[in-house]
Amino acid sequence: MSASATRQEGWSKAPAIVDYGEGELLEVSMGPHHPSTHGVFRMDVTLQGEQITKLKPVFGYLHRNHEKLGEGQSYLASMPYTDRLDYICSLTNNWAYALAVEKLVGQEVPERAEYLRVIVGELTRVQNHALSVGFLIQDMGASGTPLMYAFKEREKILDLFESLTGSRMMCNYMRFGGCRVDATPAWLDEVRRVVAGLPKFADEFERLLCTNEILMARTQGVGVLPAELAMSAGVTGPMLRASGVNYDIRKVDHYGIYDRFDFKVPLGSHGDVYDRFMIRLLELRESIKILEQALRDIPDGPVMDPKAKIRNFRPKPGEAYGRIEAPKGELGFYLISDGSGNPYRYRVRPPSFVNLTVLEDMCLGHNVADVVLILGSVDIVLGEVDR
Amino acid sequence: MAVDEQLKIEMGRQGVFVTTLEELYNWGRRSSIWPMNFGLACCAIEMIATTMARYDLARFGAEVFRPSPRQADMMIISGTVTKKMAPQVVRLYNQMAEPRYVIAMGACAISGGPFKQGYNVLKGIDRYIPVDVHIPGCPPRPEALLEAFIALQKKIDAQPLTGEARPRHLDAEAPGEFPVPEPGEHDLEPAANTSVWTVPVVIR
Amino acid sequence: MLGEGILKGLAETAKNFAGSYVSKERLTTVQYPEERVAPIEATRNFPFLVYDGEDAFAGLRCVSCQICEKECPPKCIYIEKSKDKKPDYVGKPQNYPVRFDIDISVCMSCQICVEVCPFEAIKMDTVFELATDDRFGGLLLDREKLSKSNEYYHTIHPTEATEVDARLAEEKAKVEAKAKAAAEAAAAKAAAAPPAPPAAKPEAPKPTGGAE
Amino acid sequence: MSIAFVVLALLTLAGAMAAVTLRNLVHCALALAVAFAGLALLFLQLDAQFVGFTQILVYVGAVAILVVFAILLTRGADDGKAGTVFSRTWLAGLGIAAAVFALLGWAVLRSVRGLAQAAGTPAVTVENIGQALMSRYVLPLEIVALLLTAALVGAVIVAMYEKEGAR
Amino acid sequence: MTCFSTPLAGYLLVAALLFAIGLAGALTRRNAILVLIGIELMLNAANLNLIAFWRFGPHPEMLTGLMFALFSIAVAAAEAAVGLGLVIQIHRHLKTTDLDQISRMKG
Amino acid sequence: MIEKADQIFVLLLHWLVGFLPEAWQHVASVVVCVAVIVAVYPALFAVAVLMERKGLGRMQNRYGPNRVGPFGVLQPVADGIKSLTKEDIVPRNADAAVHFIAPLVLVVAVFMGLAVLPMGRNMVLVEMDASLLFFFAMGASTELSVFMAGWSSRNKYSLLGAMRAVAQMISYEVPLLLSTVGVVMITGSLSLVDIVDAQTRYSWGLAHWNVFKPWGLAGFVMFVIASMAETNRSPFDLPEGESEIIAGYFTEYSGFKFALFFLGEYVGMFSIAGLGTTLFLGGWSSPLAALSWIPSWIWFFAKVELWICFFIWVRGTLPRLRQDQLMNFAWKFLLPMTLVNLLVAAEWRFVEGVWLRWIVGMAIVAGAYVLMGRVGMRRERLGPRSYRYAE
Amino acid sequence: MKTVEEIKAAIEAAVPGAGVEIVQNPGPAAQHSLLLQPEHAVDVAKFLRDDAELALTFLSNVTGVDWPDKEITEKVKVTKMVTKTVDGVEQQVEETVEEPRKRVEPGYLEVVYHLYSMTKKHGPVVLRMRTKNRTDAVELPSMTPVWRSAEFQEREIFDLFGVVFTGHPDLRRILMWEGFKDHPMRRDYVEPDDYDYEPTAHDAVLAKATAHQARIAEQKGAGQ
Amino acid sequence: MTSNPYFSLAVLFVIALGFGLTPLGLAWLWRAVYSPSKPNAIKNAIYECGLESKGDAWVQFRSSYYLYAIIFLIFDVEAVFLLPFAVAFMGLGIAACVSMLVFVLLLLEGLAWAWAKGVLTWA
Repeated sequence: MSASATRQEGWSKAPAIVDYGEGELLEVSMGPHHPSTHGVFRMDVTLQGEQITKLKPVFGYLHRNHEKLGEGQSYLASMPYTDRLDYICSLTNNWAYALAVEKLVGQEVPERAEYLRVIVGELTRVQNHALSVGFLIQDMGASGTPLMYAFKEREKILDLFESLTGSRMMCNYMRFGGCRVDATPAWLDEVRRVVAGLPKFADEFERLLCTNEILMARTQGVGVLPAELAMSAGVTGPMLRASGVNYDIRKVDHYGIYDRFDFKVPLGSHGDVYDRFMIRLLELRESIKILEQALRDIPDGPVMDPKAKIRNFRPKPGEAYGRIEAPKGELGFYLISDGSGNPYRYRVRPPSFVNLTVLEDMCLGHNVADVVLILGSVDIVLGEVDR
Repeated sequence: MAVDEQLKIEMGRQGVFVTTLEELYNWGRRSSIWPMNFGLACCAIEMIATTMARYDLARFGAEVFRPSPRQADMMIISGTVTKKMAPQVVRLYNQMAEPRYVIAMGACAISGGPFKQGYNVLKGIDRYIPVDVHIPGCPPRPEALLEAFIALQKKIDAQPLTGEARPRHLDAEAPGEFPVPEPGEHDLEPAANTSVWTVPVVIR
Repeated sequence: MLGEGILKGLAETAKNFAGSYVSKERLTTVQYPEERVAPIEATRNFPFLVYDGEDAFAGLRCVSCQICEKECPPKCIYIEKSKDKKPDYVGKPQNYPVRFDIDISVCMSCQICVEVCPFEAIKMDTVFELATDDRFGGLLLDREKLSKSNEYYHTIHPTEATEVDARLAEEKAKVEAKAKAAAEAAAAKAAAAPPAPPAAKPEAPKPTGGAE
Repeated sequence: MSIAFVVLALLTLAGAMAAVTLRNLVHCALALAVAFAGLALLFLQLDAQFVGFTQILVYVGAVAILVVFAILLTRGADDGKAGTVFSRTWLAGLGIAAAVFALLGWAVLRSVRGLAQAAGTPAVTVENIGQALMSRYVLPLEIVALLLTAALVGAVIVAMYEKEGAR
Repeated sequence: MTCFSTPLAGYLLVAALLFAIGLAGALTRRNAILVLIGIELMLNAANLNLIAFWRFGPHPEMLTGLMFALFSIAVAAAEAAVGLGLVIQIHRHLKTTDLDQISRMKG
Repeated sequence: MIEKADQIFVLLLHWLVGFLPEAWQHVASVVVCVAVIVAVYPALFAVAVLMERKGLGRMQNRYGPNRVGPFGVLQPVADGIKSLTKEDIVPRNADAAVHFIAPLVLVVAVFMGLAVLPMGRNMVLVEMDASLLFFFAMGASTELSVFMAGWSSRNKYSLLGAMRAVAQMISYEVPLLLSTVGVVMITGSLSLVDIVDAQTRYSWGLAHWNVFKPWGLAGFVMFVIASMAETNRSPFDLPEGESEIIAGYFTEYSGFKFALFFLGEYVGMFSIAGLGTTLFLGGWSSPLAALSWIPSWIWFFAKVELWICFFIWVRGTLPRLRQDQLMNFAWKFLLPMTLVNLLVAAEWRFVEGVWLRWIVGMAIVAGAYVLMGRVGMRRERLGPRSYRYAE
Repeated sequence: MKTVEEIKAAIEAAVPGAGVEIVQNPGPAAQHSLLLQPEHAVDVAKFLRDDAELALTFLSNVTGVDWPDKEITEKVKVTKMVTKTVDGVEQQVEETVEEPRKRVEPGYLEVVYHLYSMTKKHGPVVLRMRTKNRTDAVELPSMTPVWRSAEFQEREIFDLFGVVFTGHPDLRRILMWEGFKDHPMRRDYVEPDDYDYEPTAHDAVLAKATAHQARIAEQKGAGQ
Repeated sequence: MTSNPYFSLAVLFVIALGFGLTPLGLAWLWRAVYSPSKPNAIKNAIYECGLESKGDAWVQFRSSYYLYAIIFLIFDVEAVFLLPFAVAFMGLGIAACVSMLVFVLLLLEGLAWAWAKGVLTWA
């Protein structure tokens, strides 16, 4: 069955194929080695002039067999592998996996550990959003400056991660039933200091770009994703909220201790690239709010469930699907246990992979230059897409 | 090294002509290594971090990330090379103009790293192309990449222009390109390029 | 007004340009080979084996229990258990690794080996300057290359190492107390019973030397 | 005859020759640009500086680009991959051209003997041209404006792809 | 050039040759664009004549030939634009720029 | 003494040529002048590249190249040596001859453009009646070279880049040319020497630069914008927009051919900056009468460098436009604005009264700018947005 | 949010003959699932999506699971007629005895869907479908026409497990290259042999590496 | 320096050409002596993001390029007429200026027509 035939069934609101004028079709493959496909992603693009008439994403250039490897080793051993899923936000991956396993075995997490999880999770969100916005502007052709500023901020956060977990990127911090190490008061002070500097960064970023006419011209009205299509296609995260759907798993599932914090969910109304860009910046500010509250309220206590087992961890047979609001959207882990030390089935539900479903719908009729932007605004990480 | 350079320039200014052709050549190509804009996986983020303000690869004159292989000198294999990607990597390497250097950054690029038992993961890019410098780490810190970059510069400095020990690209007999593996029904074919992949048997 | 945002952006970069000459905050570069970022204590890169005292072999804490080998997610540790035994830090005869290889071209720096090690024998190193052009020789670290002294451990992770030392000392004290108690009991027993076996007992705590 | 003239004439003629004989149409267009440039230089040699530079600006900078675009638009680069690039009546065409040339050459050689030497360098500045343009030639100027506008409209109408539904 | 040694005949001959080449191109090539190139060459040959006659004429300060050449350039430009536009339109309808084929299709 | 410093190069040339026999002096002086031009601008290119890399670095809170030679000054030399010894790849299906010629055409065209720039008092290689027209004629030929490069590579990205580049360059050439017409109207000459001379007058110690007039200011701004586009600088660097089409028309170029493109682009930048300086910023004249003692050529090159610095600054800040926006900007904003500017220049002549013509001129420019800007933004429905929050 | 039982009832009311079964989840997560009959699956899915109360508009996760053929040795209680002497009389008596018996339970490929509602903000509802076997009857209906988000995930399952989704608009391999023959996520997948350099191998890896080296040595021997 | 401008330009042309050719020659020499060029099938293949290039790059383009080129050509010609006018402007009367205004407005009309017709809408 052809793609257009299914479209008629009504789930897709892909722009009607307009008459793009004459001119021979040019088939270009963008990627796997392309400066702005965020890794080894490839789009088989059919161009007429510079307009996209067809776009087929091609994945798998970074298919590292994460799920197969996960099935071959113990539950704990998969934890460092989850770091490498979405390698920009390893801590939220840890969290999602820990959450799924905790669901599978019905484990409780001490309160301090929950706070620590929120702190590192929101820090991760901040740096991911800063980075994704930076990369977006980089794709737009700014010669590095916004990205450099984003990275400058990210380095500060990475220093925090390093002094807490020991590694800049691959933190491997969470365990089933808590966190691996406790944070020292000095570390928390340091976090407070960094968090206090974050609004300044956001302001600087906004001054640098948000009212820039070129940026507005490039992003407004480009890559519009209607809310119905977004819902049907399972788009999650900032992208969904930019389309105006109020769905934030932190608010819906109240996992962890998110019901204790006062934060708002920014919503876009156009669903274009500019909205996605702005929603990320606004979410970054909301994250700062959460961080401030968490740093204020964090209690003392243990960070690991004393009953938790590190070695010989054997959940009872059963299955569980746990999900969190990762910076890029819904990150879920689906685990089936057969009672042995290894998961029988270990499945990752990556947000960027599912978000890419609508890539073609958003790109049709746009320019090559826009495709790059739209892809940037989806904010994919190939480690997660291909796993 | 920088001190040496300055000394040399100082001497040159005083009329002492010390720079032979070989030194000039090596100095030129080691001071101007333009990397290819090529990121694969996790390490790519650290590679980008290396070019950013904190570490600033630009100090070495290497911030000119060229997106086209024709203009690039160095390929940083930054991340896991999967079997689906390997033909492309080899082809890109082939399309670079000589002299070209390869840095295998991170465990995955060297050996497949933590993912090496995966069915779609190539166990090290040096099965197909010669690698100049390996950086272990998962991912290596940006400083580690800088250190490897300096190591590469040292390696270039030591390369003679003529004679037996001259690097591959100065040798008319040495191959100019490396065959691109074909994706087969179960695996890449061939599984390794035996002219660059001589492996010691370590099985216990 | 058209162009306003552009001018704002230009002002921002100009501020950063000028600021880079005056403020450290706007010139964040650490010129690596000469300058270095202040080392962070928790940093980890690759594992190493801790030994106490001077002799890398005698003081090696590893008893080759092979737990790390089993737990290592990418399976990059290879251990060969010794046939004979050598006394560990408390003096208990233990196996030692004849071979302890870590393939750092595979290691993913996840620290699980450290977590699971019951003997505080394997720790994470912070060295990252390991770039090499020797693919097969330079990246397979053997026991000699991996063994590093406790002092070194103290220099890279002072807090953690002190804690570990305290724990070990405690354990040792416990063991010694136990041994002492056992010895006393035995002595008492011996005093009570005919004094036949005391020759064997004092040997055990000897190799660790006078840490009492 | 000065050497410069010979060189320029040869350049122009070679460019023109290449422009009409080469197989690849883009090569033809580039050769055409060379011929135009050569002509411009000939104009310069004739002390017509303004016209010479105009020739470069308009012909090399614009008409050549136009031709190139037209070629790419019609995918003419592959023209004549198979078989000859010349039309069926090429012999006749060549004959006519040769006849015309013979006629012209005969006429030239017969008639212009008297004007062999030029008068002294005329002091033609751009200002002179401007003044002439705005006085004696003001009517032609307006007509040219009309013509250009008409050409613009006409060429655009002819070349524009009428999108269905669009106006 | 102050020392002007090339006779008018030289320019006129070059122009004639250029005209002939253009004509030959226009008449012999199959591709419509090349025909236009030929025509363009012929126009330029005329321009060369105009300039040469102006330069060698009795009243160069009158600018007649020069102005004529200038207007001729403008007209030629317009001609090229329309002509090439026509070629494009023909190509759009007949999918060829081959004059032989076009004439065959027409009749 | 001041005279001597100002004319140092001219005197040097006379002295140098003086050794030769009379008959050769003329030829030799031309050759020497040309050689100097061809030597100075590549050197300036090296300086500018280094400046760009270091300046961008500073804008991004880092150092930029500083290790090759003292403070990194030898970086361009190293790049040159590297490029020279790099392998030269001609793609398999490429049109080898055109592929080879393209960079040469570019380099020659941009160097030719330099010939008419007065780089100091009495320092101009060629003084012609129509030198401005000559400059644009040379600028027009660079388009062809770009097309040749892109087309001959037979690479899809190259061709896309070349088409983009040509479309962009032709679109911006018209505003570029028309923005200078105002100056020509008031000065009454196409000769750049005359134009500079017209600006070397001072009243109240301040120079009569064209940029200090309403038509000059408007023309200047538009000239700057158009010149950025004409030289493919950010934010108009679409032809080589690497995030979209790899490296644009020189994707397939390696080794020194690529370096030639690079050099050609920069020298093109200098020449257009030099032209802008000449037309609007008084060329080699000093802004204040009190500063006239500084040699004229220093002024000229300082202004050019300043111009380049501005380009670098813009590059460090702005993202890139899209093709349709670029074209719209040229045709729907810049071109009408330049024509309005002609009106202002005409007004300048016909309106009597110093203040009145200032006010009228500025009013026309500002009115047109606001009107067109508003209309443009509204048509595209652009503008800042406000966002709602759930809960 | 309705319980699984209620949903089952609702489905059966809406789609007659749907034949939904509940698969219990013994773990603490207690995410019980509904096993759909492939014939009615699309109808059920449409119902779940469109029902005003459920409004499961968001298909979050699609998972493939491979359950290989199992050889089960179990003690089966068998009722037999045994001739027994009861009260001195020989009688045919029914008697239950336990007998060890081996049987092969045919494996199947399972696809699991996790549904949520974006408007009602509830979930998950877990759906399962099973193929008849793992070899030839591996067709299942595609959910892509109902929920677009299944598009890539079902392609992935097709690629890695070999489940053929009928009605999928674009069923091609997604992660592995075209021309790849195997389905690597199946549990009986045999990896390609490239164990050249395994200095730290143990367990399964060691076995594979040793086998590889032995094969290489053999080939070398044969070559000489 | 009251030399013939064209002579200077010719010298500049030659030297600029030499400037381009010399390094290319040096590079050729370097390759000939030390670093042999090794052209190969894959190395010299067209670059396309690491894949083998499919189809030809020399395809038919769309007409919007041509439309812009037409307008450019017309305005280029206009500029050619505008420049002499501009040079003479200070000495011209108001009548001449008005006639030039008519000239410009005529062309502007063409532009406006094209604008309204949507020719200036890229793609």
